Amino acid sequence: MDSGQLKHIVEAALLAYGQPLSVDQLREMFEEYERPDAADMRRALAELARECEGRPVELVEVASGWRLQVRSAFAARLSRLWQERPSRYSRALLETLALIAYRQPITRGEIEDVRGVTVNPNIVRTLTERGWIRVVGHREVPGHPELLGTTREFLDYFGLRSLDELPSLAALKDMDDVGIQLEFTGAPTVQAAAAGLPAANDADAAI
Amino acid sequence: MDSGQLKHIVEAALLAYGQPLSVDQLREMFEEYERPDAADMRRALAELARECEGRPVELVEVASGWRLQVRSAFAARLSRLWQERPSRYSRALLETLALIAYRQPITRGEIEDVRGVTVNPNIVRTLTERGWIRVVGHREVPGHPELLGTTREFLDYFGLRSLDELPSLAALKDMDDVGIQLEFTGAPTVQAAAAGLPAANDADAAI
Amino acid sequence: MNDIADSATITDADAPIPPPPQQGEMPFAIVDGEPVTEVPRDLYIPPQALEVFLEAFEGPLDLLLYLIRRQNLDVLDIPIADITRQYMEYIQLMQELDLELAGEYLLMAAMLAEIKSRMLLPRSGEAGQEEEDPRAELVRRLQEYERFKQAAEDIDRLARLDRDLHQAHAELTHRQVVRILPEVALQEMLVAFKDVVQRASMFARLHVRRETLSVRQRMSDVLAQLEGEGLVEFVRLFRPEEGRMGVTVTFAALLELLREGLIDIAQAEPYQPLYARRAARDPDAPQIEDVEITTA
Repeated sequence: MDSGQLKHIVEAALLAYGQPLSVDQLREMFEEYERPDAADMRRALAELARECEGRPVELVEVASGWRLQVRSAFAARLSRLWQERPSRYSRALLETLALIAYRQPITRGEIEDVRGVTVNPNIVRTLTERGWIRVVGHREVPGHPELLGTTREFLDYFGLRSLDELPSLAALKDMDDVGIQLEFTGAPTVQAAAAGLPAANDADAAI
Repeated sequence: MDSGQLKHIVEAALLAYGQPLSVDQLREMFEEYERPDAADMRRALAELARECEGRPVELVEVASGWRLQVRSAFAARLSRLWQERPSRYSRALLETLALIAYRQPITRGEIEDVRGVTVNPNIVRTLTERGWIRVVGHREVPGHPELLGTTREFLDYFGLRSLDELPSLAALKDMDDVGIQLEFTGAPTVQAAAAGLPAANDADAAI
Repeated sequence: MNDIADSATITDADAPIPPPPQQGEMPFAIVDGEPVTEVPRDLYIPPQALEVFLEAFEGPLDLLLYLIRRQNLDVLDIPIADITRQYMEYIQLMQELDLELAGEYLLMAAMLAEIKSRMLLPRSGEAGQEEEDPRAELVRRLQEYERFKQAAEDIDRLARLDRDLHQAHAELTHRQVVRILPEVALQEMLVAFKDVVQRASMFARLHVRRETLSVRQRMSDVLAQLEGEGLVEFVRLFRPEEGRMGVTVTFAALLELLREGLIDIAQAEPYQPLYARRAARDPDAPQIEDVEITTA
C-alpha cells in the first residue's frame, strides 16, 4: 500500500468515525499481513495534516487520538445551523414584566400579591438574561427583598426614551372599552387578544 | 463573498452538521444582507462536488439535501472500526419495506394480501423505529386501518432523492398468451384433464 | 422460455420425479456441513434442518415460487398437478414433524386442490365464451409476489448508509448556542398589564383620566400616514417625542381604527414585527389570513 492510499484510508476513517481514533485503532483496520506500523501511520497522519492546510478542516491530536475537526474560524457561522426557533413568552412572563415596568421598583412579593400566584424564578431569570430587568435595590423590610426595575435595554427594545413614554394607564381604559366592543365584532385582529383573557388563571409553569 | 469562501463554508457546514443539509438550510447560515441566492449555493455545491473527485468523500444529493459521504470503496475496511456489524435485514422486513415503498399508502392487510402471510408486528415496529416508515393516514373502511408510507429518512438512508429513484418494479406478464394457446390447440386441455386423474391420486396419497 | 414446451409440461403433470435441482441453486440449509438444496424424500430429516427450510420461505407463495423456479418453469403456465403434489409433500413433512405450520400454508393447499379439480373439468368449447384459466388468480398472485420479492432484493442492494456509505462528520468545537429570542410588542405588554390589573381588582384604585389630545384627530393622522406609505411598521406609528400622552392617544386611535375596520394589523408570523395598513376598501376582498395580535 502506498502512502497516498494509506492517507486516504485514514481520512475516510476519521470522517466516517466522527470521533478521535488512536494510531492503534487506525492500524486495526488492517489485516496483520498488511498492517502499517505505527511509524507509517504517523507519517500518513502528518501528510494528511499538511493536506488539510487551506481546507476547512484540520487534523488535531487530542487525548484519545486523532480527530479531523472543522476549523474554529467557522464556528460562529456554523452555529446558526443549530439555532433554536424562538418560542413565545408566556402570559405569566409578560404580566411580570408589565408589573415591573409600571410599578418599579417592585419586589417579587408585591408581584405575587397582584398576580395571585408565585413568581416562577425562571421568569425573573429569563427577563434578567434578556437584559430587560435588574435588581435596583432592596426594600427596607425584614428579609430585604430585592427591588426589581427595568433597564435601558428595555427602553431601547420598545423604542422608548424614558419610562414616561410608557403608554399611560389611561390608554388602558380606552383599550378596555374598545376591547369589549371588538370582542363582539369578532374581527380576526382581536381574536388573539380576546382569547388571552380566559387564560388568566394559567400557572407560571411556562415562561 | 467569493465562491471559494462559500465552498469552504458549505464543506465545513456539511461536515459539522453530520446530516444532509438543504440549499435553504445552507443559506440560512447567512444574514439576509449577505445571503447567497439558491443559484450561487448550487454553484458552490457543484464546485465542492468536483473538488471531491479523487478524495475519499463524495458529495451527493439525497431527499433532505446534500450530504458528504465516505465512498463505498472504503466500506469494507471501515467496518473494522466498529464492534457491531451493520444491521442485516430479513427478507420479510425487506419485502414489507418494498411493498410500503412502492405501494404507499398501504395498509397491513394489503401487504398481507401480496405476501400471503401475516405481517409480523415486530417488522412494522422496527421499520418505524428506524424512522423509515410512518403512519400517513387511515383508510376509510371499517376498522380504519392505518395507512403506511415511507419517510424522507428512508430515502436518505438508501441514498435516494425521491421515490422515483427506486429501482423499477418488474412488469407483470400477461397470461393471455398461454391461455390463447390452450384455447386454440384444444389438445393440451384434454391432455391436462386426462392427466389430471392419476395426479390427483398421487397427491392424495402424499397427504 | 418456450411457451409450447411449457404447456406440454401439463401433459406429464403426473411424472413422479421432478427434474433435478438447477445448477447454481443456492443451498438453503447446511446440515453437518453438507449443503442441502432439496428436501430429501426417503431419508430421516432432522427437525432442525426442516425448520431451517421453513424459515427460508416467506410463506406459501414463496414456497410455490421456489418449486416452480427450481424446475425452470414459467409462472404463466404452471403444471398445476405436479406443483400441487410437490407442495403437498412439503406440507405433509411439516405436519409429520409437528412443526408449527402457519395457516396460510394450508389455505394455499386448499387453493391448489381447487384449481387442480377445476383443471380436470373439460372446457366447454360450444358455449363460445372464454372461460378464465383456473390458474389465473394464482398466477397473478405469484407474479405480484415475485415482483416485490425482487424489489426487496433490489432495495437490499442499494448502497446504504452504515453498510456501504458513511456520513462524513467532523467535530465542530467552540460551537455556540444561537437562540433567537421571542419578540414582544409593547402592546402585548400593555394587554398583559391590563389583564393583571383587572384581575387584581385594582382598576378602581387607578387614577384614570381623559386625555386632552383628540383620539379622532390622531385617527385621521394615522390613516393619512398609511395612505401615503402603504405598509407601516407598527412601532413607527408612535412618535416618542410627543411623550407619554401622544403615545397613548396614538394607541387608542389605532384600536379605534381597528374596531371600525379601517386598518389591518398584520404580522407575517409570531414574533415578527407588527405592521399596519389601510384595510382593503372592497369588503369582499380577501383578508390577510394570519392577521393576529399575539398577547401571550
